[in-house]
Amino acid sequence: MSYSRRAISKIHALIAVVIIVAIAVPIIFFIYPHLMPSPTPQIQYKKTLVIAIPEEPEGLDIQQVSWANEIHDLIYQPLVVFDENMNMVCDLAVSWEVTDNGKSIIFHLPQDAQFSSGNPITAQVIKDSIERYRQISPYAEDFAVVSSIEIIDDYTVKLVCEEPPAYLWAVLITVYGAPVDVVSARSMGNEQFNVEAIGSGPYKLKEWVHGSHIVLVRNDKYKTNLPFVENKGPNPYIDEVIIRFIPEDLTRISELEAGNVDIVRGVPVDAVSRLMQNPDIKLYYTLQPGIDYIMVNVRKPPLDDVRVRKAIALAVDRDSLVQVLENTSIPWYCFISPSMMCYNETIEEIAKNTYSTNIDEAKSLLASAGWTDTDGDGYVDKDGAPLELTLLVPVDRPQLKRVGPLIQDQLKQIGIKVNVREFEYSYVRQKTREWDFDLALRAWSWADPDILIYLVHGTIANYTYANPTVDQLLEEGRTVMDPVERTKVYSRIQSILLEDLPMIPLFVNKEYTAVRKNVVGLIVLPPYGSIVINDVKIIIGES
Amino acid sequence: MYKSKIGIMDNVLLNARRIIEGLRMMFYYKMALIGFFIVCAVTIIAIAAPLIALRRYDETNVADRLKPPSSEYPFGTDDLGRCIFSRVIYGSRIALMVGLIVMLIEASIGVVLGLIAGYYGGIADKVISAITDIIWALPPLVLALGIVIIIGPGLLNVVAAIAIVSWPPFTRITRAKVQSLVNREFILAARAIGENNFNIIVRYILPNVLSPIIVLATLTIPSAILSTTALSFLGFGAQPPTPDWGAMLAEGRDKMIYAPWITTFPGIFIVITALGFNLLGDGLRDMLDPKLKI
Amino acid sequence: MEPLLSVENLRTYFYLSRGVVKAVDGVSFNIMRDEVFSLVGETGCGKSVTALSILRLIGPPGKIVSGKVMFEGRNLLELNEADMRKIRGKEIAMIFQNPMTSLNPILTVGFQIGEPLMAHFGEDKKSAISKAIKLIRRVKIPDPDIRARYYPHQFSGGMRQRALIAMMISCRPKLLIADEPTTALDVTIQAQILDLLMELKKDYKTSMLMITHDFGVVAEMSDRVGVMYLGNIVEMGEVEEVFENPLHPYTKGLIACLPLKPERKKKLEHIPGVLPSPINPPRGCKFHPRCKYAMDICREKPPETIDLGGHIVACHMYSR
Amino acid sequence: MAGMLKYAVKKIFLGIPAILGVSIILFSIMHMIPGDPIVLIVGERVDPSRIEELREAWGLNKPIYIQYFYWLSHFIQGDFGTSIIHRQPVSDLIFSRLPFTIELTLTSLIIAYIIGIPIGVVAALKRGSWIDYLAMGFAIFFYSMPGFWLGLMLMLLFGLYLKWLPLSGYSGPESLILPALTLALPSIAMIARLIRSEMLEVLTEDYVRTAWAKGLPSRTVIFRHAFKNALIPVIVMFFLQLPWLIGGAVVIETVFAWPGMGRLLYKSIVRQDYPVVQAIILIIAILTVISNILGDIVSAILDPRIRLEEAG
Amino acid sequence: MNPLLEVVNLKKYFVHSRGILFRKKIVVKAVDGVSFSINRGETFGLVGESGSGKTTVGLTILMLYKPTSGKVFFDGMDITEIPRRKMKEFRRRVSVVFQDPYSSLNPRMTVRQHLLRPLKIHKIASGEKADELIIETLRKVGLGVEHVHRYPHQLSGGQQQRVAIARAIILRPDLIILDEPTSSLDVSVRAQILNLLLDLQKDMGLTYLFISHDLLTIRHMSDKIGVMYLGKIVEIAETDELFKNMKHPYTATLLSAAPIPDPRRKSLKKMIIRGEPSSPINIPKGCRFHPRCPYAIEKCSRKEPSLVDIGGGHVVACHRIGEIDVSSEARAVWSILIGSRQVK
Repeated sequence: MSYSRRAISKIHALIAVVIIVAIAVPIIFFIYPHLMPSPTPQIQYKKTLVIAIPEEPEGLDIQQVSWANEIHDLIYQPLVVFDENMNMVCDLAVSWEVTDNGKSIIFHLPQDAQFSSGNPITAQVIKDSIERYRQISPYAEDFAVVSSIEIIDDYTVKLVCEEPPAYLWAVLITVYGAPVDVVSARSMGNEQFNVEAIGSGPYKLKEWVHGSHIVLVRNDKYKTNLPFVENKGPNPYIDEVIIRFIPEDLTRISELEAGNVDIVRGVPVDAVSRLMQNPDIKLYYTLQPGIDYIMVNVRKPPLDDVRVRKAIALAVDRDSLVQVLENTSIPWYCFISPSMMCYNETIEEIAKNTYSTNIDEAKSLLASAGWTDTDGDGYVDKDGAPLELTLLVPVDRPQLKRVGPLIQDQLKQIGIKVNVREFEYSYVRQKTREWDFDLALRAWSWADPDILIYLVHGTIANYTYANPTVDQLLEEGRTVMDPVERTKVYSRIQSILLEDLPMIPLFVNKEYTAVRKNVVGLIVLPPYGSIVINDVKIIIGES
Repeated sequence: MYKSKIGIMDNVLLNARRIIEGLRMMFYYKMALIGFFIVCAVTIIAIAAPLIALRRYDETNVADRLKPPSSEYPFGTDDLGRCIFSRVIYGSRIALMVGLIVMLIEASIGVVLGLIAGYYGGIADKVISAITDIIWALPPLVLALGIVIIIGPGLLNVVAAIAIVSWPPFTRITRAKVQSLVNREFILAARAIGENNFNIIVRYILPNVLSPIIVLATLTIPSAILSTTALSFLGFGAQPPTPDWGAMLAEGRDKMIYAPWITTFPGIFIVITALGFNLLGDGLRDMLDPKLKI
Repeated sequence: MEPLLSVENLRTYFYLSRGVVKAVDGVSFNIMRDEVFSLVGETGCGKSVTALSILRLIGPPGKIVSGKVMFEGRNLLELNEADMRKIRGKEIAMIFQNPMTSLNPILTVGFQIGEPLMAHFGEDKKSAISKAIKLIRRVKIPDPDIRARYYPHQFSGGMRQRALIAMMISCRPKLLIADEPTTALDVTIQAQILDLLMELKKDYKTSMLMITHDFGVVAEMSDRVGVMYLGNIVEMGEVEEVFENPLHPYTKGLIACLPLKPERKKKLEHIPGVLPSPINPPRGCKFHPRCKYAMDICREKPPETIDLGGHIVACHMYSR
Repeated sequence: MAGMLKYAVKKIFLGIPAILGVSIILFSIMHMIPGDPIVLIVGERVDPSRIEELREAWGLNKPIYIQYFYWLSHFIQGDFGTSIIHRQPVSDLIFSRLPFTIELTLTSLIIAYIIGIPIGVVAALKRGSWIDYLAMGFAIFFYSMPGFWLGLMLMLLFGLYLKWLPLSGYSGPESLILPALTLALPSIAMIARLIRSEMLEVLTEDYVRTAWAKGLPSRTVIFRHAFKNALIPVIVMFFLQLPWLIGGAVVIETVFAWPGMGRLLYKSIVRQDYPVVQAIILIIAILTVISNILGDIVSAILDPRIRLEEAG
Repeated sequence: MNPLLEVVNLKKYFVHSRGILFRKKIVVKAVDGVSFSINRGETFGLVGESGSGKTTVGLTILMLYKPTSGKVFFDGMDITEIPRRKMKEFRRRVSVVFQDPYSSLNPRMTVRQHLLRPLKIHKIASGEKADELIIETLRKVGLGVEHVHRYPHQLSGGQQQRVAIARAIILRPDLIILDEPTSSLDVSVRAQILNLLLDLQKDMGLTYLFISHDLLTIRHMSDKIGVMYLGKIVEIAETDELFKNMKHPYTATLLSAAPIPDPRRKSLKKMIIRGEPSSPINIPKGCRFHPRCPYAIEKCSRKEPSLVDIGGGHVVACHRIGEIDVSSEARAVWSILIGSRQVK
């Protein structure tokens, strides 16, 4: 306005100053300390190990959660574990033996073992711990085979089973089988114990900032019998372990690259090649103890026709899929991966020969099932209806989410129209459980082939596939203790499944752990990539 | 509609003059003009997408994956070897469709409720206002997420979910405007000549509340586009291989460092499109009702 | 005698997107000391814009294009903003039409009345408010001590107008511009306010510029009157003279069309036609399309102002 | 002030039906989501019979309305129930995150107001000038940007490349800057828009013209007479926005690994953790009622018209 | 002869809840017992200041507000309780013209649409016939075909008011309620509209209820005048009788206070009454006018006077009729006015 122009320009100046101050002051205020050679960095490197994981754990009580993660690995100590070559070795236990024709397992405990709370670990505790698991864990059935637990003496416990518990080992070597401080759990109550769980692992809970991080401190009462670690007691080099929950992949990796995090779990596919080139970073990987696969609704036409299923298996170009996954996976054709027990290389060879990509054969299989492209629209049809399938894709499984559209495009080449529908993984599983699907991308991670009983057993699994022979073999597999014989059983199952194709294997993922170079002595154990930090030291000053 | 013979030319001239006047106003408000041109450009791209695009938007080519921009692939390729340029071009259709459908649903729910609440007042007003307040108080993104989970994924469902949770501004604006109108003399006059409530709402009130609604509707389009982007980020966006910009941005974000072109181009298109509609909306508000509080 | 305020050939234009509105298009008049001068005219004739132009309160898109506003020997249009600010409220004060909206709703009435004192005499808040209380008493608002602490919405329309008057006379201005001071008020209140204004005028020896469309107000209040039509003064003179002996056809028409005939329900005289658009005013005399005496020259040439012994008229009928 | 208190209590009581409504609607919506939280959370190797056992153990096999009343009666007693996924008290999950959420929300709102208000005021005073265009254009630019993209770019720029600020998580006040800024930048446009239109309106008010005519300095006119009046609705808006932002920061919280409630709410919806979702939404609804009351009280304090209406 | 319109003890109270924090009910007694009647072909003037309730009377007669109590008889039927079907008939026969012509027209409708709506609603005409009727009506109010497709903002104030009048007469009503039809118009236009209204009344035999705050305009237009103060009528009389022989102090005040466009008025003393009208929320006890009345005695604050017929249909509500002579002063003003000079 004419009568106030000068005044307004003064106001402008004022307002401009306000804006500049509003932006600059916080920046200067907060940045200034960073510009100075500050002697107190926020995260201490020497004695504190920082691990970034994608999601916050549901809880800390291994007997209540449905997914175990790194934190449980550090808090709990299984009786026995697999070493790097998947041989069973002692962790908490001093030794073990199998008796009664394989129907009983006896564990010998060290005499001075304690939980981090100071409560002793005795045979009674082991028994109570397993009993508690059978009461409250979602996986209570894991110990169903155990008919009774006998306390032989204070430091000897015997698990008596109805039949040889071949698949029980798979539980015992994980943290799920680790003893929990039942005495404390009882006095705290289950809810509280889930927040402040006590185990006998190398670290114990100090603080849990919900949604942000968990701080673990060294458990001074820790002792182990692991043969492959040098340090059998508390690690004097790492006082604290901070486990941060960083859901966004890019953020997590950036934190590692920026040096704010020492170890990253759940390395996204896209970051692998980049991290390999980073001289400050080391990558470890373990092979997924399981496979990523397409689950097929074998009860729903036209997928009830095995020819259609085979055509799909033949049309999928696993090499392309893996290429798209930056070669962080291995193309896979059979149902048991190398990091699982009872893996049989021959079956994989046969499967690979049978189901290597072959578009022509796939098309002829479709044609023999009556599906041909009569109207020239690029899609095959039968009785005037095009072959149209819905593919459920889990959004929270990065590998599967990424290959979804590619599989869609590959199936298009043999004339199958695929509609991709993306859901959370748990929802995909629910849909498949309700038989409300055509094709679904799924995956599992479990080292024992007994997992198949939950996927293809006609009554237990409750999926669409049911084959009495397979059911019988699956039940037999549970009881065969001899590894060679057991492998034979599962090889037979695989052969049948390869014929019936209720699942179409796609690939096995390499599961990466990215670690900064100055973190030395880290051991990443198969099959689940659990981290052992007994010997870890973080050297600062080294580039 | 029957038009009086006398004065038809007059009428035509009159309307032509109004349109010219509108465009001239637009030139006067430079922001609106910029917005208008951007919106026109995006619309043209959307209509002519098959002519502009170089490939099918869902064509994968694993051999050519993650190629940086080149003459063959002007915007590069993504991790499945799809041409980002073609996807971005087709994406303009998705973006416009999302914006328009959300806007239409929101406007129809919001305006109807607003008209009822504002015109009838009393209990109808209280109930509608309470519902509006409640819905508006809840975090819209999270609510939309819940609805998407119920009705299942897919672009149309996403669109519906966004619309269902974000109509309250329409109701509020309409209601406030209607309330300022109901006791105006021309409404009284209409009642005095015997107009019924329906006709009063439709013929007398609605045309007069239109200008803030148009402004709000224009501003709704970019926010709808941005909301789908946010849902894509959370993993509930358009289903592949739909070339939705938000989904492209969300899926490519892990490669922002070493393959930035995957996200840059869809991102730029989102920003430009949203900016265009926002500028247009803001400009329209300046033209139609500078004191409008949206 | 030297006039207190002399407006010479003032032009204020509004630059709209549709075109230029020449709201004030060459207006000249004088206001003597202790005189009440009225500008009267219908909506859109530019009388308010003239008043606002004197105080330079025209915001964009309006602009004072040319002319002079001489006040005590100084041309207000050439003063810088700071000097102009010293004139506003202190030397020349202005009361606006709508008392309901002319007071800031979130400040107390006492404070607002005291504000000019703070701005012009550097008084502190306390003494300004205590003086404000006196002023409130002066404009005959009961309980001034309490009312000073009231907010505008607690006042009735008449009281607000009194408060505005108090505010505007607080610095004892030499000229008070009253822009339709009573239009928004009821008849009985209007009489009170006009009465108050006249009383204050006498007490403070203030000159007044009265802007109104109401011939009644003009007749009651003013010494001299100027009649405006579309940005021009068409007739100006002593009130009695203009009322008894209107010269310009427009003035004649306005006075004749008042419903004051002895016989009721008879047709009134009226000025035919409608006010032309201010963007495209008629060529020549702007009144000619509605004038029953229009001659050819009226269509061609704008009339000169003719001084007939203090009675000034702008009409070709009186040109020699 | 006693009156205010009385009013606040009354208003909260009046808010109860609305809050109940929200909770009932929400409870039904949550149960309309196809699927079963237990099936959703447990892994692959679980026996179907075990699912039934758990459902019964966790009280999920009862009719919805019984579940609802059970939940409600506990909620009223301050027991928010147990999270289905986390098997922990919901109150622990929420109240450990609430401070972070409020910190982030408040900071971003304050930043947005500090930057947005001057921009809006300048734009209004200089309406139609290049400053107006520039200021509003700048504000609208950020408003037009997908939030997570902006956040990731800020994070990469200031955290990874320049190393000026912490990338993510919470490690002291400086880690607040990036998420708060990401949340604030788009809001600036909203606030600038609002204050601009308020200023435009106030500047044309008669009392502003009166203030000019009094010969007050421009500073006084613009601040005391125009800006103060324009600010009232903007400040009231502040309180109305507060609850809205609390649950609305899911995306930003995810990007910056911020330990706020948005992320928890999101996860809980996706995984159908009814007790958590219910509790968070109810808290937001209660916060809404409270901030509405605060907004009313503040507007009464700022605006004598409302204040005196209530008193008289 | 039955009067065309008869209003009996009409009351209209508005109940508002005020306050954001503490809601309280406030009763505004806008019309508090008003009775009058209008004969066919006659103009009844209702005069009063703002807040006197005169507009509310008009809108309540139109049944745009539901009366709180009282009766309104139109052509013998009680319209406060007529069925919907009859209501439509009533709407056809009674129409209204408001004060502000711009706000009484829908900004988004053309002149033609404004005039077509009543024809459509009452199924009077459509198509070409309707257009003929529209043009004929427009001619009657002094507008031409060139205005048919204009929007209100493209018309001047006077033209807008002509459109409003055209809308009011297109159904050939019996009664038109004119609510300050000229007070927002400029002087030169006001005369045009008043002339038009007089012409139409003569041509179409219309009955007017003319509401205004301007005694001079209302005198010019009306046959009979009612003066309202705070929701009640204080005086009713034939126009000439009222102006010659006004009895109520308020009526006299109104005339005396009005600015008279004649410099000679300066010499006469004005009757300026103190104070401002009380609010219709808080109506004073006794005579509503007593706090401002220069003639008030103790009784006035106690007892509310009722309307008394002092002969010839002249009714006044004042305790001091006969004791005081308010009209001497008014007559002086009046003589100046009526002796209006001739314009040369």
